Amino acid sequence: MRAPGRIARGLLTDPDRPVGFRFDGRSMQGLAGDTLAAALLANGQRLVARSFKYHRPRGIVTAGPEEPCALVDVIGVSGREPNRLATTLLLHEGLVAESQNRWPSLRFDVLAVNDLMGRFLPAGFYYKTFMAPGWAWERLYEPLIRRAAGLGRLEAIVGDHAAPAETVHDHADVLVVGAGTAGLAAAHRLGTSGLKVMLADQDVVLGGGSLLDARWSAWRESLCAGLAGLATVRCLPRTTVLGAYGHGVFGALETLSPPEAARFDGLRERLRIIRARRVVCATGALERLIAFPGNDLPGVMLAGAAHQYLRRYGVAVGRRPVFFLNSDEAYEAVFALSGAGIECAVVDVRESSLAAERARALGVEVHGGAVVEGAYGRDGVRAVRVVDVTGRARRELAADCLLMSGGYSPATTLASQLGARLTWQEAIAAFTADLAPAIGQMAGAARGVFGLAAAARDGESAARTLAAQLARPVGAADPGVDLPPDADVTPIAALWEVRGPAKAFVDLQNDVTAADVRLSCREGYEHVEHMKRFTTHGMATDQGRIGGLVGSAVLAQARGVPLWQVGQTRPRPFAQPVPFAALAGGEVREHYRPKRRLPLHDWHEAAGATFVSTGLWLRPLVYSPRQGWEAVLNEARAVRRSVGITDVSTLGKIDVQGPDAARFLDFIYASSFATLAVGRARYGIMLREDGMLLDDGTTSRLAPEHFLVTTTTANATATLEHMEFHLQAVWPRLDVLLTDVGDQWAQFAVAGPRSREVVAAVVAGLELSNEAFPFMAASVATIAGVAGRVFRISFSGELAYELAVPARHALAVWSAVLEAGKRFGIAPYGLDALNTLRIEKGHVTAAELNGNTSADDLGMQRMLKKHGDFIGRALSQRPGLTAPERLQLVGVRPLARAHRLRNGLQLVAPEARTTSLGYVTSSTPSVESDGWVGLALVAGGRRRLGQRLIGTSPVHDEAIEIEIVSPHMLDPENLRVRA
Amino acid sequence: MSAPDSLPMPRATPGIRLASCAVDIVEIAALHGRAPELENIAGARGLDLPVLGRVAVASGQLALGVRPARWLLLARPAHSGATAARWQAACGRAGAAVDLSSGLAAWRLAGPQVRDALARACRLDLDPQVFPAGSAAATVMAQVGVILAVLPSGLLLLTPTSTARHLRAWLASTAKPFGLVSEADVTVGVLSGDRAT
Amino acid sequence: MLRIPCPWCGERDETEFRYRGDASKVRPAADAGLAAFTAYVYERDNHCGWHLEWWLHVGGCRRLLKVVRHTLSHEIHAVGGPEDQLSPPPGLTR
Amino acid sequence: MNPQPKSHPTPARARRVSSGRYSLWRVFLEGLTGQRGWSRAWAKATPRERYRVVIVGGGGHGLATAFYLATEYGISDVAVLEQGPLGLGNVGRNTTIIRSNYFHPQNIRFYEHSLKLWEGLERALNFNAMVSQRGTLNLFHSEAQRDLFTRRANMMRLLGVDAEALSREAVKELVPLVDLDNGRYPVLGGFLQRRGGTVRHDAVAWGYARAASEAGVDIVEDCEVTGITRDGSRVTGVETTRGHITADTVCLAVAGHSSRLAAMAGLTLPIESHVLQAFVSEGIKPVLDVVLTYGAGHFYVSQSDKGGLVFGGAIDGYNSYGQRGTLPMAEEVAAAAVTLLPGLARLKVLRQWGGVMDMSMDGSPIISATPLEGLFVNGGWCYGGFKAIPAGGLATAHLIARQAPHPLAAHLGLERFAAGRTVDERGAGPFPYAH
Ligand SMILES: Cc1cc2nc3c(=O)[nH]c(=O)nc-3n(C[C@H](O)[C@H](O)[C@H](O)COP(=O)(O)OP(=O)(O)OC[C@H]3O[C@@H](n4cnc5c(N)ncnc54)[C@H](O)[C@@H]3O)c2cc1C
Ligand SMILES: NC(=O)c1ccc[n+]([C@@H]2O[C@H](COP(=O)([O-])OP(=O)(O)OC[C@H]3O[C@@H](n4cnc5c(N)ncnc54)[C@H](O)[C@@H]3O)[C@@H](O)[C@H]2O)c1
Ligand SMILES: Cc1cc2nc3c(=O)[nH]c(=O)nc-3n(C[C@H](O)[C@H](O)[C@H](O)COP(=O)(O)O)c2cc1C
Ligand SMILES: [Zn+2]
Repeated sequence: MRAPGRIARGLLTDPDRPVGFRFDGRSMQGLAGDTLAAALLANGQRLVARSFKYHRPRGIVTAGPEEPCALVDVIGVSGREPNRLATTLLLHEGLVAESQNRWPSLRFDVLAVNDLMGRFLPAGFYYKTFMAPGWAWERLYEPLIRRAAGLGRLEAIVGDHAAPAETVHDHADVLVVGAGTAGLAAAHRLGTSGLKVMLADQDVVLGGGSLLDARWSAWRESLCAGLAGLATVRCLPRTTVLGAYGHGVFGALETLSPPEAARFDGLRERLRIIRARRVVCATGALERLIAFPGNDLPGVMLAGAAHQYLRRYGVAVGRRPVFFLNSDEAYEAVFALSGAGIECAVVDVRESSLAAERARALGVEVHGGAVVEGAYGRDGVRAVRVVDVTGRARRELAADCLLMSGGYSPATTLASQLGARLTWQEAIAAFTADLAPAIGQMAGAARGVFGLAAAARDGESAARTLAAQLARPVGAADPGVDLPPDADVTPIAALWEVRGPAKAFVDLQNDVTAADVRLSCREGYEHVEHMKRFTTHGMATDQGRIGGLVGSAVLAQARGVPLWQVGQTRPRPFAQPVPFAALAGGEVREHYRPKRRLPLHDWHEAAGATFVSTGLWLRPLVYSPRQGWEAVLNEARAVRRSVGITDVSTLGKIDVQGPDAARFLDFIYASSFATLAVGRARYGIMLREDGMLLDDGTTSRLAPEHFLVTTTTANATATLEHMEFHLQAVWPRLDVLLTDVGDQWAQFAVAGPRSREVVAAVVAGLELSNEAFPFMAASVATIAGVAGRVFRISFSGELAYELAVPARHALAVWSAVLEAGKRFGIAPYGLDALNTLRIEKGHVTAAELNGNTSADDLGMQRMLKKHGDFIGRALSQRPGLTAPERLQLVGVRPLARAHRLRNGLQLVAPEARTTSLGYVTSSTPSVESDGWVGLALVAGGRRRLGQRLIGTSPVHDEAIEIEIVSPHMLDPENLRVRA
Repeated sequence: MSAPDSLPMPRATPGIRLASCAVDIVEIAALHGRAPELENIAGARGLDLPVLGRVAVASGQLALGVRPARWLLLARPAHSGATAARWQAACGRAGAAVDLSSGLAAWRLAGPQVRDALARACRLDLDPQVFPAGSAAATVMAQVGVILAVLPSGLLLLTPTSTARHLRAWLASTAKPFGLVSEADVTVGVLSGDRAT
Repeated sequence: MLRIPCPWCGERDETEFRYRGDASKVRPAADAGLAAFTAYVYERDNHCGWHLEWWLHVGGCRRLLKVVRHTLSHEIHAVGGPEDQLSPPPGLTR
Repeated sequence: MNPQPKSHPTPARARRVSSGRYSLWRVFLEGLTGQRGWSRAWAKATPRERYRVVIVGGGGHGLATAFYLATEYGISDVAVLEQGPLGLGNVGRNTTIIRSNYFHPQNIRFYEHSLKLWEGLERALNFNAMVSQRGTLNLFHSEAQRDLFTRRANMMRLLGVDAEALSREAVKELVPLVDLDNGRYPVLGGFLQRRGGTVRHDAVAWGYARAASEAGVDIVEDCEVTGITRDGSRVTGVETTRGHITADTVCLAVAGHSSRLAAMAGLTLPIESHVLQAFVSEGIKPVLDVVLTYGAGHFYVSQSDKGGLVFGGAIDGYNSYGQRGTLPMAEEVAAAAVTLLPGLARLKVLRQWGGVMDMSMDGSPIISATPLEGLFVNGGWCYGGFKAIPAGGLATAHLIARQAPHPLAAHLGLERFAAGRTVDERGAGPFPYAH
């Protein structure tokens, strides 16, 4: 069964492959190769949408990505996808599409009353009303507005939707955007020169405007074949260049063809990031609408679109079209349609033209010197009223569609993003752009060179210019097919608007009328960017592609200035709306950030650890399925009572070598390292230049000119970069080599009163007695047969050692330690227990090193060297950083043992409960005593030891009494670590 | 009318073969102005240190230059730390040798579609014209640092061990359409400059 | 997106680098006094125009680069090492 | 030869015209009479030779300052000089979030005052800027983050500001689109400030401009300040593209351009200009009822009344005066979006742009006198100055009128940097690119 609108064989459609689909519940049939729009038109479905604001009936206006009206929801396995363009949506078997923004149905839409109320809803009316009563905006008006706004509905079936897309990185000498005759010729010529060329076109086939002209088939085929034979040229149909990002970088969206999508696991599109030395913008020109009353009726469409439907899909958009136009170029559609046996009438604002003569010769009725005053009909064009430009002679023409063309605007958005200035060209009534030579060339219609042959020649010449710039001789190869000559043309007569009493739209999607533009001007929103924002003109998904300049023209007229002075609004990426998924690429969900795994990750996992993400790392939090503090306290208790082992491989580790290593560390650290003996470790603090603490950690001297710095896990990257920066920028003369050895070394803390015995059992050749290997000793040693390092340092407050071995031996060594510790009941402990232990001991970590604490705040003022320069020295001495009322580190305990502490508790005085005196930074149930202990930063905290404050967490409805204590809550004399 | 379509076509045979290489890796770095000394030292041991951006293979060892005055040396695994210790001794006061055998994972990627697959993460131009055999570079893939080198037998990839599993999983998912298979260890081949079959 | 020509690695995407701010700032001598350090740490010319700045090539050679870049057009005029004396194109100091 | 397009022309008849009161009734009447009765929202003034106060910058803060000077402090001999058309700077390109959830108590008080002024804005201005208190929800993904937010929320509550802790389940209920276990950093919960929300950005500029104009302020567009004239350490006026203007007081409120203007007066500020990008999606029916921020990456999002999702991420991270977007940022933000809200995967992003912001060295704003007599600075707004427009304008007006800081903005003086009393919300240090 042939669809009524299908009158010929289309270039892209296959008459032997019918495709069934549904629109608004109605089953229809199209052909393989059809877009949804083509199939709908073939089936005589003209009404396809309701407009945004007035809910007016709308049809299909264009045949490409510039479509403002024919947006549909597509319902598929992955949910409901809104705002798909019927004009680019390829038909496939079983496609289900629904019209948008109407209720209960497309034909009977209740909100169409908005149209009747239109006079009360001009641009920006909402700024002037809905102000009273005060509560009503959020509760009444806004919800109503929000529900009315938006076009499609997004309903996702999560999971399927998150199928990752992919990003591909490309490199080329020249990117040619647009594969019309200009782009094809340019790409071919550049390709013959051996330059690496990418040719991208948003269309499913290459050819651009030449596809519409049968005379050009031979040339096109020859060029495409030529391109295919050039190894250095890549042709990317279905690829829209989304934006130009400077430095030769372009983003492009490639939609995969169905077979390729199948090969790529259902991947729908890929983002291409293209780096090119030069660009050729051969993006063609866009046909413009004309603002006249009723220019939004279904059946009113661009003339070029009708031409495309006929040629590409064999579909006649109507049987009695009236053309309304102002240029010879637009007659191409007239010739095509009448050539297909369709009876056409033309209304041309120009008195006469070469094209009109040619049309008349073909028997087309041409009304010269006339305009369309209005299009009429319910839900579709039935008739158009034509008036003589003098305004005298009026007549009505029967029509089932009105094909308008207000001229062509070169597609300059990429050029604008590349910094091109727009110049007004009276001859074509449009702006053109020029690229700086170092960036590339405009070519063809994009440069205002209309006509296929002229564009092809222009593309060639652009290619020659670029090849010369890039020092490549162009090849002589010729397609071997002559360029069909362009017809002579009569210039365009600018025509933007035909004024009348009814609504004439400049933005069909956002329902902006010419009257809205004038109102905007009257209210002072007369700069084109103000007008855009006030009326929302050009802010819809089509970004005003076909009506943008018309809005500017109406504004210019209202302001009484020439159009070039008004200009256009600024175009931005993206050239076509691009799905989140495509922009996101593959680095989503589990790949959103890399996971850093410990060398013993699998062991921890097998041991039942609950993992926690800290930064990029996955760390064992506790060796039990996470619930409650009991397991944590057991782990911590083992350390306090006997011995435990924990994986601290996440610490940053930086190898520092060279004759100036000690001097360098003395600059970097506020603490002194030059005096550190070989075989010893020292705890040090590092400041930022503004005097605040940056990081802390232990540094060991392994040899006179060899140090090993450890940093906190959180600051590992930042600290390395801080050191690299200062070494290279500030003290480049220091002869120091920094190497990141963070991943090289696995490091385990073996802690607890029995740790010496355990470590002794696995370490060979190292005497561990207090005398031989005292607190803060460091040495190389053989650990379980592996060359490693032993440090006697303690974060837990207990006698403890840290064993470092190359990560590939981590398991062997860890197992050996466990084995050796078996008789003491050694158990691994996780991050929670580690925290418990260090809080009790009063050791600080990221919660206290929060970027706003000074050495003085944390009671470390004595660690600042008295002599010599170091980063932060000068500014750390400012009174602001040492003022006694600053927040200082203290310990806190609830008075009632049964009360728990909570990080983020605010501390207030009982008599002034709204003034914060500080807050709890870290807290834990204690192993040593019952009840909780915590660390806090408290205003003038050191003077408050013994004071009682209220710890309050209003968000949890909690308030408890606490006591301020010294942060050194465990073994303040440090006897245990020195045991 | 059909467009010349040069997109990579996944094939039935795997486009990518990934093998890990068990190697010792040592980074040697020269102190100020002493790179020539290191070059001499290495030369004496049969290894011509390559210029920046290149890789050199000799006598079962491999040297990569991706940082000025620094080289990554790859060798057959020895007793823990022994390779590094040897180089440490050799460097003397001209520079430092740091063991990174456990810090970097080494893989060899081979197969007809390696470059296409890597173009999904790698921002460098891996076109053989631009990145020919013998090239080496440090860059970032899937947010992870990598060092790439073009060997006769394929592409050598070094990456920090803590994120190696992540990168591997990422590669596996991104390269799936091309077909990714794991191969047995190819250490020897890599170090001797074998051609992949 | 910036493409920064690293003298060691060649042209690379900005994502491989870590920005480290104004490179025209020179750390004062240790005894230069509070005012000098305050100016060093807090005051910035913040040119709209050619800007001398630091970039650390963390994703490549890990070298610190000095770059002359235009903060409006993003054009990169020169790239060098820390010791290089780089200046904006002649006649265009701002 | 082609005449080169130039910017906004000066209208011939630039005189003050009252746009009259806006109301539902008036909209109705105008509907009946073809919308003919509307006139300019604000008068397009031609600059006079002298003013008591010249405010440089016709963005949110400049216009609000002028409005409050005229209405609260009785000084209407004021001109706002804007280089182009007003309101196209950051006030016209931001993601419109208002909230008062800050760490520092002084900041909480300041932004809370702003929030209170927003709540009464349409009445104060007789202009509906669509202040929408739909709530701002900050998600957290780690215990450390939860602790920070707890501390912040508690501080807010102490100061009488609303804040609530939400469980995972409550988060899901409020925002069904959220994937709590998103594969990498599961959502552990959220903190909600119900009184936070959004405001229609352009309307803020227009509303203040109209009300200030109504109150006697001259709003001068297409008037770029090119120099600041001084007599010794006293500021005497400004050079502009429309001539010299004498003034007793000059106040800079030029956001991203603070350093350039300060340099004209010979001052160097603790500010760098950085670009923050924003994005908007195609319009769809409501799917998101709060302002949502991801805590494990740079992404935040709300849905505009028009139906588009408005979202953004972190600053580019290098000095920039180019209001453009970049591809890596688009990738990064979209990756976070798809990770947190996988249901957005098939939604399409429409447009991408950037705004130039004056990132201060501690990430907090500057409302301050300067070493030059008669010169004041309102700036350093970083990426959060939209929400501060009412309070910032009021505090700046106070500073100008009373020659003393407004009590709520006393902590925002320039002297804090040298003194080491910075107000660093994130603890990122004196690195504007890290705030
Ligand atoms: C993408 C983005 C998202 C943001 N999101 C938020 C958010 O969600 N919430 C929030 O609170 N804040 C946000 N901000 C920050 C906020 O927009 C700004 O902090 C705030 O708008 C700055 O104040 P302003 O409105 O006065 O600035 P602007 O509107 O930029 O005003 C400054 C004016 O000064 C003019 N000017 C400059 N130089 C001269 C001169 N020489 N002569 C005359 N005039 C001059 C400019 O043209 C401009 O109009 C965001 C910013 C951006 C860019
Ligand atoms: N729009 C019209 O109908 C119109 C008007 C006047 C002149 N012309 C024509 O001008 C043409 C001259 O040839 P031409 O090569 O300069 O233009 P063209 O219109 O033939 O080709 C431009 C091509 O660029 C593609 N394109 C545009 N933006 C793109 C983007 N961002 N990413 C990827 N592809 C993009 C289009 O799909 C199109 O194929 C002739 O076809 C002539 O008839 C056409
Ligand atoms: C809150 C908000 C919502 C926006 N919504 C839209 C929109 O729906 N459609 C659109 O085209 N642009 C929208 N924009 C972007 C503007 O068109 C414009 O890009 C932005 O204000 C910056 O101006 P510029 O691109 O002209 O420099 C929006 C901007 C903001 C701040
Ligand atoms: Zn580099």
